[in-house]
Amino acid sequence: MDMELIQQIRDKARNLLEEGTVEGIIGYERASDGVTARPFFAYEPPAAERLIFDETCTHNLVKYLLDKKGKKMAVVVKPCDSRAINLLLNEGQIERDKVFIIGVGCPGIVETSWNYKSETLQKRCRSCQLSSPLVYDFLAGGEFERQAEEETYSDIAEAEAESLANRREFWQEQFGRCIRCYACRQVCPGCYCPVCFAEQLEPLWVGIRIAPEENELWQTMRSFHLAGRCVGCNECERVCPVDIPLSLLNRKLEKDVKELFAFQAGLDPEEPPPFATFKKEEKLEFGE
Amino acid sequence: MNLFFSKDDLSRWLDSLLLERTVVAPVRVQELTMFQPISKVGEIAFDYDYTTLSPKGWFLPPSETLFSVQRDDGQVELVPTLVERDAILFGLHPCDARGIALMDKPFLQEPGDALYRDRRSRTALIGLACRQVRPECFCTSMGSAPDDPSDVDILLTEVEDGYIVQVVTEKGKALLPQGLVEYKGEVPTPPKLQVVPVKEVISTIKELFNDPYWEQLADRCLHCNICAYVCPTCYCFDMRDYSDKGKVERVRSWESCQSSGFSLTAGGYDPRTTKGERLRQRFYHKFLYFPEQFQDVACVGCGRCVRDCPVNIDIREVISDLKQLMEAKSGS
Amino acid sequence: MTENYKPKVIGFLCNWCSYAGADVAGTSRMKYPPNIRIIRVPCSGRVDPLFVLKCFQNGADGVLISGCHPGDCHYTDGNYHARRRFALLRDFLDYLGIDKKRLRVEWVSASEGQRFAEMVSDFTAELTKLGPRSKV
Amino acid sequence: MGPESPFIPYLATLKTATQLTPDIRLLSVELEDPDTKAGFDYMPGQFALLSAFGQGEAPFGIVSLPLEKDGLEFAVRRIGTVTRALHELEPGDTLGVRGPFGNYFPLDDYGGKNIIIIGGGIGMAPLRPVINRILERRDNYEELLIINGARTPQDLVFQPEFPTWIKAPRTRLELTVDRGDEHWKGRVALVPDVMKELAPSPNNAIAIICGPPIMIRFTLAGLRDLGFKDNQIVTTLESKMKCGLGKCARCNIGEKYVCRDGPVFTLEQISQFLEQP
Repeated sequence: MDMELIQQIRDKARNLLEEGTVEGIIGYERASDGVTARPFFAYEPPAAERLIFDETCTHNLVKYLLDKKGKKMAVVVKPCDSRAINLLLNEGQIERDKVFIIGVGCPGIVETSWNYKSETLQKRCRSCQLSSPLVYDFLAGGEFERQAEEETYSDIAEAEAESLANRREFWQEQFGRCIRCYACRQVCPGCYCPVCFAEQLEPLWVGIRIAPEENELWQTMRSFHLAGRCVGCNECERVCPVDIPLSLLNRKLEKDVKELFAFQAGLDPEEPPPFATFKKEEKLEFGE
Repeated sequence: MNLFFSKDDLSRWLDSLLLERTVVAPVRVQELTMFQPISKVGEIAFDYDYTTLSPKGWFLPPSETLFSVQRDDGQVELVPTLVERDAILFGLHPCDARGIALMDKPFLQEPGDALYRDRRSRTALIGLACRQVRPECFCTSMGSAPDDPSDVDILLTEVEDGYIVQVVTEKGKALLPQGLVEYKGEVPTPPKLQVVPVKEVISTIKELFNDPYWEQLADRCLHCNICAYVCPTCYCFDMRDYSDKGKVERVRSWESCQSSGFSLTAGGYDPRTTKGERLRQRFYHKFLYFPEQFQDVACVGCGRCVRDCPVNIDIREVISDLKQLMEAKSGS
Repeated sequence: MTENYKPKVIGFLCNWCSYAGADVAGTSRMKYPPNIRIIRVPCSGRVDPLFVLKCFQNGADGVLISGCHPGDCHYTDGNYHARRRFALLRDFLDYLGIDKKRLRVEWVSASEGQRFAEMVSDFTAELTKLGPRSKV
Repeated sequence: MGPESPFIPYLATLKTATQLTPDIRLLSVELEDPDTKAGFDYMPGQFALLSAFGQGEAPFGIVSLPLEKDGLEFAVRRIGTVTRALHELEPGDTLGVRGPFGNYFPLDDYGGKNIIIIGGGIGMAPLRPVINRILERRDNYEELLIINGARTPQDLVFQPEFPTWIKAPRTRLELTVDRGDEHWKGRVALVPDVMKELAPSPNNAIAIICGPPIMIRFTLAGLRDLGFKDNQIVTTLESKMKCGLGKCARCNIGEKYVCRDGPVFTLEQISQFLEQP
């Protein structure tokens, strides 16, 4: 626990609240297991003392801004989370002047679960190239030199190398376990449709039946809706109670979008995402 | 009077039961343990400490067809789903057995749910006492215990080279083979657990309905359905018809008070729109509405929601928060 | 392969070019297998990936999306968007175990009735070789 | 699940379907099984769950009176997937009925009182059997005032029965619309304002109201201003209902299950609800 970094966050949060610059701070506090962290909302200056930041602060807090539209809020943002800020700015979901971004030079987040903190960095952190958030109003802890390994998508390549039948069987088994708790959607900064296609009754795309076929339609379409929009925070995989390897879906699309359209989500709030634009001369795989 | 099964006796007995019954037991699935029908005794994870989902899914499956609609030459016939086979639910811990007993109250209350009732009567519950507990367990505060036999037909307790067999009901007795040797050894004392002050909260929670606590607590809630779906005593469901694949059937599926369409009426009116109201409904159903309707608390202290909530909304912490709020309110 | 297996094919044809092309094929008696059920859409850009997935979920063995040649789109860029969308979806479905050959994207203009008929015959033959989807 | 499962609907045939307003249809339904039909007894205010097989089920107030010759009647407003399917049914088609569920208007307790009935739009539906039961036993009750409002003149519900209501003894029917049209000669005003203008006296009176939440809120305020106490005001709550059996916990408002403890409540009861509907 880097107390110096934490103190910077607490001091900044307290005076933001004292000055009335923001109505609330969205940050992290120690969870009830005493080991990991959990999101925390501070509205009064004294509450700022509960704010912490360490290697268990895995949540992407940016999604909470969507619940506080119209209110000026401060939010603690890691480099990967800052891509979600750019995504929501690009898609007009948040206004830049309504958000005070407390950036954090992130040392990397470890694998956590309830009452458990491992020593190994999460997959997204091992290949994280960002030394500080892409956008911030205040940077706590300064930049963090990264010796990150290159993102080679080796696990995706491995999956692609499998036979069609093996891939089919693998995903049928994974989707078979889905209980449609929709935690992957509820945690995702890119998922904010007022009525999700999975809840539409007219037409009944998915419906309420929790069964392999409906689960497959749900998972396939959910990840495809994030193609070129997923910022790789990997919270969907973390929250899945039945351990479906959702990053194998998101990062497959992330890899293909990079290859086909040379685009990565959340790096630049002005650049239009892949499906919002096109290049006349690009060939892709359908000839002409 | 306690009987005794060696490990081999137990396997042979389960093998014999497998011949003409469906046996549902905890099975390792990647890093998880899930209750699933087994084909061989070897698949059972005898030493599991918890399952991600509770065994309620055997009696109230995530999705099931209540009846299908057959139309031949204009004449409509409703064909109900029937229970085909007897079953054994093996290896459930006492807290999960209590969860099923609590779920019996709404489903068997007149007019009872016939499908649920048939499954219940044709399934024998063989419990497995807990030898070790996890930090998030608090079953003793909820009227259960690591060795509580009250809601199973047979309770097994693992000892040195086998299992103590505690016969609880006639249904359990009828399943057992003859000539089981009596167990004279010493019954292991169950592990101690933390105490959660739920009794005081039940009587006072009514006053805190409009307390801002709920909106603050709900700030971090994602309103996913994990807590309701993993919970042994959450039984809310939704029903809709399906007419794809050439059949018309009425499907019943799990539903959770946290999902957006839970209390939304067709006309667009929804009595619960804010995050706080929705999250409050979860705790008030468990600690006020269910007790008022069925004189029991709808929580068994299994700790699943504590473990799987992505943002750590810890029901034990909520209970102690409510207690403090009441103490502050009444100035004591 | 069961002899009497006839692949079920769903074709999303853009109203301005491919649907007209199919019409030409029909009116000039060009033969092509009857397995295809044609759904007319204003533009290939109108086809939502959800439609494709729903087709496969409901038992289709193959899905065809046919629009105007890039540059000829009645709405100027509908097919450009469709091209990107289904280039990505095709690989993704393959990754999930639905053979990419089962999703076909073609550009057929209003006059290319012959080409439309040949394309549908070729697609149906390929799907027959691939066998029913659920068997995979 | 034997036939006695409460989740399996009784089969019924649609006998007639008359269009009451552009989006409301009066379905007259006959239970196929004679014994079930004979045994299906209900009171004004109770509801049933209608099944449009292939779409699903939804709760509707039973708007006919028991022992009426032409079976069960429901007024269905086309507003969702199930109601759309119910609107597409042809006479002779089969549908499902589950019920009767819920409590009912305690009309016997209102003997000798003035009754004020205020309905808005489809809210008029559950009030129709109350009116017709009062007219059936007209002498048991004092003055009957009916205020029936709707958005436009053709949205007024149960128009074919207005003449009988108007002609009934000591009965007064006041119609009002939010927006008139060229040949509407009646009132153009909101229901709460009409109620204030008519200012019915609260002594020895019971007010029964049903309609959209906004109309109820202002009408309640008006009634209270006139001196009506909360136990003199009765309404029927519309909430999300799925099973009708007190099991699926979808319809609970506070500790009350609308499908079993309601849907009919006095305002006094509702004000004691923990959660306001």
